[in-house]
Amino acid sequence: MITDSLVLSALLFVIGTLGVLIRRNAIIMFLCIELMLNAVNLTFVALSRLVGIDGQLFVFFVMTVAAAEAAVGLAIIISIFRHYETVDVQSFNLLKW
Amino acid sequence: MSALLDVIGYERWILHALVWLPLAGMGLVLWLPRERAKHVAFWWSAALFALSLGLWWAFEAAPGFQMASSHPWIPGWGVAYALGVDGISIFMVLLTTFTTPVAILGSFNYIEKREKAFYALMLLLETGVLGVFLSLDLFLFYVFFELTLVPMYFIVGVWGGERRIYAAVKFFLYTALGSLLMLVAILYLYFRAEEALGAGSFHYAELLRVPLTLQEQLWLFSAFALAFAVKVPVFPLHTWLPDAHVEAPTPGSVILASVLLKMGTYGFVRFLLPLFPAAAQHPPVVTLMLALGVVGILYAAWVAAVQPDAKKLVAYTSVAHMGFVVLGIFALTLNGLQGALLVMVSHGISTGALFLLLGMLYERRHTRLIEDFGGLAAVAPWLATAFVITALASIGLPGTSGFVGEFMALLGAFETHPWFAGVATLGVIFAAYYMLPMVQRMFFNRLHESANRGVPDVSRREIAMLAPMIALMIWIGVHPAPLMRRMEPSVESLVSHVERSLPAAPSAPAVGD
Amino acid sequence: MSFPLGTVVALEGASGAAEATGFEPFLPGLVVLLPLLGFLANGALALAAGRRSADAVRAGGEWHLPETERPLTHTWPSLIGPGVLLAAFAVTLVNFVRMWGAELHEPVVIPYWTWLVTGTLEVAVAIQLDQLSMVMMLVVTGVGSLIHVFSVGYMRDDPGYPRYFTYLNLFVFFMLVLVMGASFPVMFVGWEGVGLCSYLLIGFWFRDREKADAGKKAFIVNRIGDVGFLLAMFLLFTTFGTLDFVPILERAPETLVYGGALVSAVTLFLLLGAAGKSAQIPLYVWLPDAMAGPTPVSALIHAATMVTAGVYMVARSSVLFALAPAGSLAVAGIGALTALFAATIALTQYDIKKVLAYSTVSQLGYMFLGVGVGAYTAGIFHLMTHAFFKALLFLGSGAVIHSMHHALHRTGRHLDAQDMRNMGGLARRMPVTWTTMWVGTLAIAGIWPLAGFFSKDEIIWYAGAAAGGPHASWYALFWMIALAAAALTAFYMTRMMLMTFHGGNRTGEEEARHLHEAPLTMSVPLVLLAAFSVFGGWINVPAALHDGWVGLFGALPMGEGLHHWLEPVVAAASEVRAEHVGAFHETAPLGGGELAWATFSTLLAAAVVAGTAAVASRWRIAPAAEAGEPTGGLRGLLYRKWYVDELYDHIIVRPVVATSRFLWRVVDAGIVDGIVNATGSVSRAFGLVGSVVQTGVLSTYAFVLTVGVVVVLAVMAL
Amino acid sequence: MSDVLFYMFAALALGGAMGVVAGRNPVASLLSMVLSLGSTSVIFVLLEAHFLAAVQVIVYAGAIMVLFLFVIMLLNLGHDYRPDLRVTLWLIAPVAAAGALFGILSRGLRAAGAPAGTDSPVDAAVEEYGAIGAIARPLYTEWVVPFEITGILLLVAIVGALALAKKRV
Repeated sequence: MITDSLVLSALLFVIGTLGVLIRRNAIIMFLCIELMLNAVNLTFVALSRLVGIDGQLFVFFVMTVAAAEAAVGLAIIISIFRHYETVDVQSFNLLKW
Repeated sequence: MSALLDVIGYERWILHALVWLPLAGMGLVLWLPRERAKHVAFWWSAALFALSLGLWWAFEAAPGFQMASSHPWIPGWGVAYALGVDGISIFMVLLTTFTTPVAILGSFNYIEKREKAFYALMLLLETGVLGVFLSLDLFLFYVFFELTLVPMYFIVGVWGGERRIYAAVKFFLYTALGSLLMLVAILYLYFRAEEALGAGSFHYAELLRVPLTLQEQLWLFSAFALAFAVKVPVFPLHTWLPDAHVEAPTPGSVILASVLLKMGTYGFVRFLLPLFPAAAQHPPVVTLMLALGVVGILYAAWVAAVQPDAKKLVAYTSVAHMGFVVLGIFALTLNGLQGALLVMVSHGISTGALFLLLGMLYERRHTRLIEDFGGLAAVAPWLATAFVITALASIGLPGTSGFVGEFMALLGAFETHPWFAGVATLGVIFAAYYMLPMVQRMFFNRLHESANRGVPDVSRREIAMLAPMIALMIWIGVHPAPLMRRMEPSVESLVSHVERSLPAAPSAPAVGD
Repeated sequence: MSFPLGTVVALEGASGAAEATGFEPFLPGLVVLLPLLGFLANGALALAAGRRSADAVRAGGEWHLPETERPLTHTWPSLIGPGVLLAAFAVTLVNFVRMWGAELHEPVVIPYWTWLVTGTLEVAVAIQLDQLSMVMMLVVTGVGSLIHVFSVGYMRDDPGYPRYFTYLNLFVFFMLVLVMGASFPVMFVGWEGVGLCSYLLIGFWFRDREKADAGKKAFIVNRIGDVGFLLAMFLLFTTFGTLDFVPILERAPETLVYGGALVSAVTLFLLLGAAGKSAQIPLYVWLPDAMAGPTPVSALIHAATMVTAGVYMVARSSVLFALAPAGSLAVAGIGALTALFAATIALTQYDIKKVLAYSTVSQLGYMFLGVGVGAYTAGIFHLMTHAFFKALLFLGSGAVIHSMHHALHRTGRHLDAQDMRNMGGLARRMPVTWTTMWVGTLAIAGIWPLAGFFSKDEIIWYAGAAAGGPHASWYALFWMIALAAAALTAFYMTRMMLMTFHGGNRTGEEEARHLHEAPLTMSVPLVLLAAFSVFGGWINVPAALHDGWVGLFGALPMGEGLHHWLEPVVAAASEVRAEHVGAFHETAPLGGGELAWATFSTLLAAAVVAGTAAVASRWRIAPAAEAGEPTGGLRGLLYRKWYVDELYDHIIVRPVVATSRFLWRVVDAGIVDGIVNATGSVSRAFGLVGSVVQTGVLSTYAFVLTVGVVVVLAVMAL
Repeated sequence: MSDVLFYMFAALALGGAMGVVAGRNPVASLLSMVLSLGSTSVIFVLLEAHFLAAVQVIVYAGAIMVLFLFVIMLLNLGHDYRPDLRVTLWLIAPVAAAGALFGILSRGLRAAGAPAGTDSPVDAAVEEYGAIGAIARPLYTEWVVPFEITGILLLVAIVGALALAKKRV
């Protein structure tokens, strides 16, 4: 059960990474990142079965961080949208030398 | 005279005064309003020169360091603020204190913009250079060695000619890169000292006692040698010098030629020979250095002959002169070393004067190209006379300072390496080969350009600069004995130290075979 | 101050080892100091005059010497210049008389202050007085003063008058330092000093490009010779540990191996130095060009004094040359070869000064031949007599050129005042110059009673006599060459006289009226020199000839005078020679005694002179304008100086300049600087590679990040 | 019995995840994300982490996803949305990287896993303090400092979000 869920979380994590790499829409990329975070939570919970309660506790913190990050991330996306009129990641190439 | 000096306890504070007074001068110059800067700078450095003249009497001809003092600076690392002067460094100090006021006087109507900064940097440079020549602690030496880079970089970079940025950056990187290796070597020495002598120390005297195997010495020798070879400059590492000289303002060139180049050769004599005697006598090393010296003499002379730009020509002649110094040093004989020191002093004066003269010509015609001039002797006879005398001193005419140094260096080199000295003597011909055509194209021949017709002769200020230098050139040429007597004991102890520490290994030839 | 000003002022100096023999030098330092003071005084005047003429030039015009009242700067030098020389000559005479009285066996060395001092080397600024240096001092100051007096007239209306005397005095100072120096380095100071002064004086009219080039050429060629001198000094130092004459020449016989490699090397290097200074075969090219300088300069420097420095040096270190047969053979060989070679070139020259220049090179060849075969006194004797008649000839030609200038200047025609083809028929107009120059010509040709006969004949005789010793065949060859050159000398000198003074005048009717005799200041020295040329030879009539018709059956006063005088100086060398080579032979290679050959040579010379005179009168000589340069055949070759200058230009000058340009462009700017700049551009290139990854697109960054994570995990997992 | 449930919900979670990545428009992706979160919370329950399952549903699915939905609506990306997912050859590189990542992770995680059914220390704590007490007790004793810091973190996030998204005046 634990190993299966660990494999599941690895799969979810990989799908999340794939989403970030493939999609060009900022929101979707952001969603995929949330998915990756969720996968990590799954591993924490699964392993807390072995390690003890601390694992679950840590998920608690991860969630709060995810929430904070989502809030700020979306705020950034909004301010970028206001400037670029699009959320397509390709157009944010201000850093290009 | 020396009695008077003892009364005022001259020996105790002079070295500290020499190192820190220019810094105080810098503060004063920065503090005062703009138009007063140059006068203050000049009188301050001139006063310092007068003060340093006391060294001539206070220093008596004896081996070992005099007026030495050592105060702990960073006890944790064993770094001491140690100063001292001996036969080898005394004339470098006097040369520095003599050249700085002359260079400042030379820049009166040459430097128009940012005067305060310029004169402050010149005084900072003087502090750095004096620190290099006087410090007995390798850490302190390294600090001053690096310190001199900064003002020179700005002097060339800000007040220079068209390609000044390129020249300044090239100068800085070249020297800095070299000195980094030296830092590594100094640290290695420190830790070896810690191992061998218990307490790690940077002090020159202790480091002399550190036993090093030949292999170690070779590595350390090459690290130090690279740093100083760039500064000297020795043949393959010399290309920064012509650029730096061409782009530097006249006073910058004067200081660069007469003083900064000597830090390299001084480093060879002060650190390389005594600290790594076995490596310094290792036959491949000696042959390499002598070869580089001789190549430097002939190569630089040949390249100098075809330079269209007068300042570049004189820059290459400096490489040739320094070739003689390297030859003198690595002959490892008493005459050779004394010859090398004399060439350093006389080159400082004659090339410094040459750059001053070229600066005057630049001020008059705003060009450095030789063919723009012609027939100036008809219009500016006194300038022409001064130029010819300085040029003759530079190519080593007997009776001038140039000859005494070169003769002794060649003589010394001949004692141990006749073939190298033989080839180097050809350098004397090529000296005339590059100098006389320049003198002729600039001062003799027909006065064709109208611009040349209007060239004014030397002003009183310029005479005040040139007269002492020409007098020195002739005095050292005619009566070098007092200089040589003061140098001799230190050089004698250096040579015997190098020979004595020779392991009985058959590989190194007994000197003088 | 440790500078012992005291000793210099006292000028007495320690009188050295002279007490024993009673020779007590009289203010010897003054002889050297006087020209120096003259130099300083004239120098100040020259600087003042220079400043004034510079202001004139800067104002756009040209400063002309005012005809009426000459400025101070142009009157004082005529007093200081010659005055200083005459005073020096007087002091020298006093010393000479004192030395004549005393039986001086070793030189008197008077040190003034220590010049170079290290643990192993000690060189003092010291004067050495002995018979040899006394002879040279007499020649230098004597002939020098006459030439100074002549210059007053010759250079009168030259704007650079004070500057001229400054350089001339400086020259005499350095020449005296060379001659009176007590050690090789002090001699070297004089050696290069005279090189400097000849550079300044040849390029005196520096505004003219060729003249400045000639000066530069002289200095550089001299420097090539000086390298030889330096190397010889180094060798001597490493062997003897000192560079002073007295110790070296004393210890030479026992320390140096006879004919050994070391002594041969030293002598060959010294020969290279002497060849540079005395214009011998490889390094003679600068002397003909040195004629660009004012004529009195050519007389003083390039005839009487400087060029003889090489001979003096060989005579001074005669012991070394005696110990090195190879070295002496080389000296003799170079001398004989130069004598013949230069004589051939002189045959076809049209410029009067060029003829005399090549004649000087040839006569120097004789002196080298003399000292080469070991007859040092003969060499010095010829040096002395040559100084007299060659200075006379040069000053005579100066007088001719001077009056030609005046004439051409008056009518404004631009003709080469020195070209003999524009002269002719000057005998009537310049009788004094004409007679004195004939005396000089007969003397140099070697006609009996005159000085040239005695000195040149003695050298030829010793060359022949030496044919008996080792390298016999070589010396026999040199003997024949010397005889041939003597004949040629007689020919070209007579040709010169005839073209200049005899036949029809070719300058042009109008100018001819203005050709007149030189002023007194110029003709008096000529007469005096003529007198010396006549009686100069009698001070050293060879013993074998003394009671024959040559020596007027014993009437001539001082038989072998110079031999006895130079005896102590040459003693060491003759001992070595006697020990290793044996005495000179009695008969010449083809048999016959000294008297026979002496008679033959003077008759030969007389015949050639007479013959040329007869033949030359029928020559049709066209003025320079119409007559083109002789191009074809032997005449062309000789006129073009065997194309030696072009040869040197091609095999030395051009390659050196080409290599310099190559070294600069390719090696310095290309390779060395290239590497330095390359390090700069390499680091920029790495920067560029790095920047390719920064595409600015978010997903690329994410992708690189993922790849990074994968790699790290993989490495950790391994 | 719990294995079947586990596999069912695991499949659902994976389907949801794939839906997020392949979603034609943001809202579809969002909804499939919610699906995935829900099924994950069920798996939490299966792993005896009841409190977390609840928190997951409330905080994650409830709050954060709603926030996303709100932003999507705000930027009205919903309707005329051109799908930005184009299947090109360039996709191979990311897919390969993801595959490699999966390979490594699964290998590592599998090594860490242990056979199910062993009694874990979590159950003892739950008996003693109850599901919520088991988490609350360590939260307020050992981990109280991180707890406070996350509080501050949230505050900072709020201020940041406000500052960034505020319309420039």
